[in-house]
Amino acid sequence: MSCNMTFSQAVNDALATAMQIDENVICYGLGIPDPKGVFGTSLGLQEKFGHDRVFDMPCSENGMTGIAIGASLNGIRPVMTHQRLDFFLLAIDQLINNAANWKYMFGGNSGNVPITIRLIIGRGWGQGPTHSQSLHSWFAHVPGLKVVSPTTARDAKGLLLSSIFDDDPVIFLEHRWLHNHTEEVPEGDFRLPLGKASLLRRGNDVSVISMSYMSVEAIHAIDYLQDKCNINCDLIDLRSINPIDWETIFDSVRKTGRLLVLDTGWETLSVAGEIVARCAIECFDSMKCPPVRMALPDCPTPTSWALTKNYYKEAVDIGQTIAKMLKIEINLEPLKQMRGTNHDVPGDWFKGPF
Amino acid sequence: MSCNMTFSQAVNDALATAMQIDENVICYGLGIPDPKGVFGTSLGLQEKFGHDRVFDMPCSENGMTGIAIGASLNGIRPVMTHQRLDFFLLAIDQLINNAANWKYMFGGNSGNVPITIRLIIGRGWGQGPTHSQSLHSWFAHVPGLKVVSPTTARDAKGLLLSSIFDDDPVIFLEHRWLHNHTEEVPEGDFRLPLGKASLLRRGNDVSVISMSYMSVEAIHAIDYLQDKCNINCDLIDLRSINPIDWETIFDSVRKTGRLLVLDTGWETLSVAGEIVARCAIECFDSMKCPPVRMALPDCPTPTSWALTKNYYKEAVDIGQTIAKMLKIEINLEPLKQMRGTNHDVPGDWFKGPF
Amino acid sequence: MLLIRFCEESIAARYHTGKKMRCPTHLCTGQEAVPAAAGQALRSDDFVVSTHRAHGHYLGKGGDLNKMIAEIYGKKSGCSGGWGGSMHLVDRSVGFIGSTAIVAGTIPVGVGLGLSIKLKNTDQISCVFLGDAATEEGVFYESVNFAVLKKLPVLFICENNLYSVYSPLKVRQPEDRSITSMVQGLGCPAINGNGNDAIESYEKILKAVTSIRNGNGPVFLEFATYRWREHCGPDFDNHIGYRTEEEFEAWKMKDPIEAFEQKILLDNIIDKRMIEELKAGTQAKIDNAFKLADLAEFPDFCDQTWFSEVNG
Amino acid sequence: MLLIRFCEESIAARYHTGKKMRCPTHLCTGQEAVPAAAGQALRSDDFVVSTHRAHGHYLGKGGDLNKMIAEIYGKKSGCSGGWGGSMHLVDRSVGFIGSTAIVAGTIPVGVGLGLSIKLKNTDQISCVFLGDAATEEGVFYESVNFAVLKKLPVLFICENNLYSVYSPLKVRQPEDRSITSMVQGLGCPAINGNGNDAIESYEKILKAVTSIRNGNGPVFLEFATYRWREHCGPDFDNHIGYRTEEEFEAWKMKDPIEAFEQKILLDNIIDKRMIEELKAGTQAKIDNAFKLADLAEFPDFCDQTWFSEVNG
Ligand SMILES: Cc1ncc(C[n+]2csc(CCOP(=O)(O)OP(=O)(O)O)c2C)c(N)n1
Ligand SMILES: Cc1ncc(C[n+]2csc(CCOP(=O)(O)OP(=O)(O)O)c2C)c(N)n1
Ligand SMILES: [Mg+2]
Ligand SMILES: [Mg+2]
Repeated sequence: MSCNMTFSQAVNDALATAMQIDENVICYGLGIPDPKGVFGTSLGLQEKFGHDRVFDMPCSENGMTGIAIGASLNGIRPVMTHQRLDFFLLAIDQLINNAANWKYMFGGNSGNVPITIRLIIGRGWGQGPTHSQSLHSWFAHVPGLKVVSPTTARDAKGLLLSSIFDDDPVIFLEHRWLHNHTEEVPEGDFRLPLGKASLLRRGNDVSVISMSYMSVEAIHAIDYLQDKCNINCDLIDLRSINPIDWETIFDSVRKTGRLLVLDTGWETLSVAGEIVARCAIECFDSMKCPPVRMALPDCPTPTSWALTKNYYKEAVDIGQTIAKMLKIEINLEPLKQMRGTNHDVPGDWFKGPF
Repeated sequence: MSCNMTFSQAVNDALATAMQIDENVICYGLGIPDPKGVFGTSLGLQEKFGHDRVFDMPCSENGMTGIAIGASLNGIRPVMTHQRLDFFLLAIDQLINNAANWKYMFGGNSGNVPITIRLIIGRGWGQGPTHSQSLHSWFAHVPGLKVVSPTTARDAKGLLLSSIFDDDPVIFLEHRWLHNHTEEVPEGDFRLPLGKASLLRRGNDVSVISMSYMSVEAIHAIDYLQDKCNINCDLIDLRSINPIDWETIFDSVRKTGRLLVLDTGWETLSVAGEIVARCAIECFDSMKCPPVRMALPDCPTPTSWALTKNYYKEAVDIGQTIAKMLKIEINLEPLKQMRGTNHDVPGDWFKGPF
Repeated sequence: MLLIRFCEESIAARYHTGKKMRCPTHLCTGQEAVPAAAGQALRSDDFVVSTHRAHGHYLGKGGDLNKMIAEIYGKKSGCSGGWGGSMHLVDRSVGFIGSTAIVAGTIPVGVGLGLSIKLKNTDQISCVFLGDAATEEGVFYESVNFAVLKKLPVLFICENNLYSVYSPLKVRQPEDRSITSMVQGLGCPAINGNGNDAIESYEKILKAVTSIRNGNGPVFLEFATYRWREHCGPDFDNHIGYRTEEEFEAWKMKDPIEAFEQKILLDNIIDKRMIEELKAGTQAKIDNAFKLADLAEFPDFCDQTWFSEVNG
Repeated sequence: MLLIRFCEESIAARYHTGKKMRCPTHLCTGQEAVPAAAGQALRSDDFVVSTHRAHGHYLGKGGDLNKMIAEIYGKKSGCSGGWGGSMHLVDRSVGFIGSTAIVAGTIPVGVGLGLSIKLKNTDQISCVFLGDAATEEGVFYESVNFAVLKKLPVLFICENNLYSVYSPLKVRQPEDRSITSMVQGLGCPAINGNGNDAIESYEKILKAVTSIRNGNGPVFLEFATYRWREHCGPDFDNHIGYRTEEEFEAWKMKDPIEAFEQKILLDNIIDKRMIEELKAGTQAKIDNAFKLADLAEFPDFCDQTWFSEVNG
């Protein structure tokens, strides 16, 4: 059985399913039980599972992260949610010094820390410098953390359930522009394995490795190139940013010899860079042209509608880059036209201001 | 005029010089005025410059970072010190959300944040998981921060003075194992430009890019290879991790065609990876063999003497890697013997426990 | 107060039309008394830092109206050149050092400004605006501790509007513990007051300012008040269920502006006609600010002098 | 107490010889009363978390002596398999959930354990040990707020030994504000006591434990005490100048063990011979632990099952 639902409904469904299956799953965060329910993702949970298991919290991100860690050491599986990743920067101490290190620093003798931390990455409508930081590369640098980043509704549900029941701390990233993505999602306890990428498109010309919302832009570009120019690309959606599914990536790069990596974060020290580096090391002999990465310029997110225009990359930029890698000329005007004038919203459903 | 001094004396000298030159320079941190003076680096400062400008602080890393930011907005140049980088993880909120973003988020209209944050990276004598984390790659990922990492006493002085008088927030990293490194250091207001690497050894066979304490291990390896096997390497000591002196690196790689990068941090998403990635992109046609990086395994630092043995990389490992890149056999036994049995101290001067 | 109220209401009226204010915007309608009073009690060279809900604090301190509206429009002529938006306001010419969007983020910054004042030995003071939820962040506690420890010239003004977004106080703080008494426990003199009474607010702030300027160290003021519109955005949101219509109506009855108007009319400080003129003049200034903002140029991402200085 | 004292002193005596304890080690000599009393007042299934100075808390709670010494030696048989060292102790079989090296780092962890107890509806309690400096961290404040808000079964025990490394209280906290009164301001019942008096400590802890177990929410206890040896390492350090010899001597006069010994001798609970036997027996156990640790195998970096699970 499956059901058509949005990404946020899928998250909601995963949370409800997890709480149903296991009474040790609890769910908290600023605004979790409020009428908006964190973009709909937590609606109805408190009514269903009670105030003990679903609750709001004080504005104390670091303390509440340590509290999740402590609870998890006694068998609870806390799911903590932050409306923006940026707010979670207050909790890096507990995340790194405790959660990431815990299993190792006691030689495995003090239990696991099965916490899941949902972080929403903002974009558009002037989110600006402190409501849109995409720091997945930080989290993926730290041993002991898993980092999950679904693109589709189905993946959101399957990966969130696996994250909750995984015994390591998991950072679960939701891009705000994906919340309205709609798809058939299996009902019930549907899980997808962590650490596996998904091949969204298949082709021999270029390996496009992507993540999160950038995979949506990539699909537009790749489908256009296939339809109009008979250019065929592999599109690998990472889904898991730590661990990364290296074999899938290497296989593709060895096949195409051309690597393009898309990232939702800043360029320098990006996950895209890590992928370029490992491919340069592992697939040295297969590379037909210099690898390319497309990420954000190394500069904080500006707020003005006019300033974000040149900050983010779109399908047409991806198309252009692929054309350049293949040393061919392509008319990308129609692809450019596909997007309306407001580059700072993903579609009409997104109305700001938050 | 110059004077023979240790790395920590050079830091102390830079602090005293800066405070002498500019009365807006202040200096604080846990233990700054105590009898040990943060490994000697702050000894005598409070006596010389008074309690208003040199002071201890509460155990409140995040608050005290925000306080530095605020003071700097009114023309003060705070130098804040942490005995371990790990303790500064409590202050990531103020560092990222405020210090790094400040200049940009007000469009340049709310002043600069000329703060300098000295972070000491621990190693050896069982420092373990939370007293040895080397997160320079995190800091270098974030636009708006400069990241400086000297290897020699002379560089420590010249770069610290430039950091203090730089108008951006600077993360100044001191590796604990360098504090006793001795060298001729110029007296007075001696500054070195930020953002410039230094070429420590010259050669055409391999480009070795290194940083901080790893440059010391690299020197041992490279000198040995030169003396015994006539293998000649460029050794580029980064000194600045953000910005990175790309031209110096690219020139070397274009010359040698072989890239080896050494890093004091974890491998995945390391600065070494970033250098491999950019070189793969920019020097694609010059590369004669797959680039190589040597960093820490992706796993928290263990404590036991026996466990750190295989965790850190030494000169002999570097020698081995270079030999492999050149596809030659080298007897490295003498290089291995150079180090005593205690791999967990840099020399007899380091007595632990901290 | 009038300027703040009319400005917020003009933003609300225009926010949906044309969709030109494309940034998260937190209005302070209903909370005008404290920002206005603080602006009066502080000197122009005193420092102020503020939060996501900063329009009132900015205007109260004398911040440039045209530059604020232009900033919300994302224009080059905005006080932050379009980089910041509604949540990142600055006007250093009147001591408004900055407002930011991370809860409690500017609290230590304000204390640091206080430290700089002490180091430079001037008689300025640094004023930190914060909401009730900001007192839950550890950095608030650390900042107060340091201000008390060093007797810094810092005035903390907490506008307690009962909510953090849609979350009432009782899910965040123990019900039988007031913020004021908690701060007293930290060793900081703390007083509370009616934040909808402009005169009371002014007097309490002035007294605190005087004490701080005399070198007696930090003071914390907690003012009870209420935000009329939704947490973020231009609309009303009583219907969504996190607060009751009755609560809202009761607070609306305590409109700080109407109360003040009645009072000064009664005291014959002003007459009806003067008030009407004042209102019309204020609204005209605001309308003009919107017109200017609308006409102004957008900034260009590529012409920033600082870009690529770092990570170059 | 004896076990703790002898153990610390044995570490101190052996630390330099052979250099086999290669990790930062924070001894609690002089501070034995509170850890011992807490261990007695708590049940074995109650949880404890602790700090960098954890030997006493671990042994007091009944943690395995042999495994602790082996851990300090970095051996495979150590309680953390050699991964943690002196600062990372664990013995879940007696409820000792973990000690870590970041100041205040385990405070929220202890509160989270309290939350889990409430969720699981058992009558355990969670005890958090902390130093005076830990109360300066924002996370302490956040943790206490939440414990009070949710009335969690958490006992905070603060051992105030006047110093953070070499920094006296007065450079970190306002002089006229006690930690106890500050915590009372946060809404948490708080009491202080003489941390060198084992019986008083025991009685106060027991009373708090009973109240918490009865569902009355968290309690905070502050005990005045003093560390004899250097902050980190085996030596004495009065000569370096951060504290006076007189202060040290005055506290040494208040030796908790000697006081307790006098008391129970006076009360005829025990006689001199029994004490001598007890001492000899305790020392023998400790000596044996060192012998075992010395003989034990080192762990091997490559045979860890979890390695390369993540970042694989
Ligand atoms: C660290 C952090 N956590 C959460 C948020 C989301 N957030 C924005 S405003 C706000 C409410 C703050 O409430 P309060 O301090 O009382 O100010 P008010 O909005 O009532 O004026 C929250 C939680 C944030 N911006 N920063
Ligand atoms: C966040 C953090 N800051 C600083 C340190 C360095 N440090 C280790 S122990 C210590 C002193 C702590 O003092 P207190 O809490 O009073 O405990 P005591 O050592 O007196 O038992 C400090 C500052 C640390 N480990 N963690
Ligand atoms: Mg509020
Ligand atoms: Mg202490």
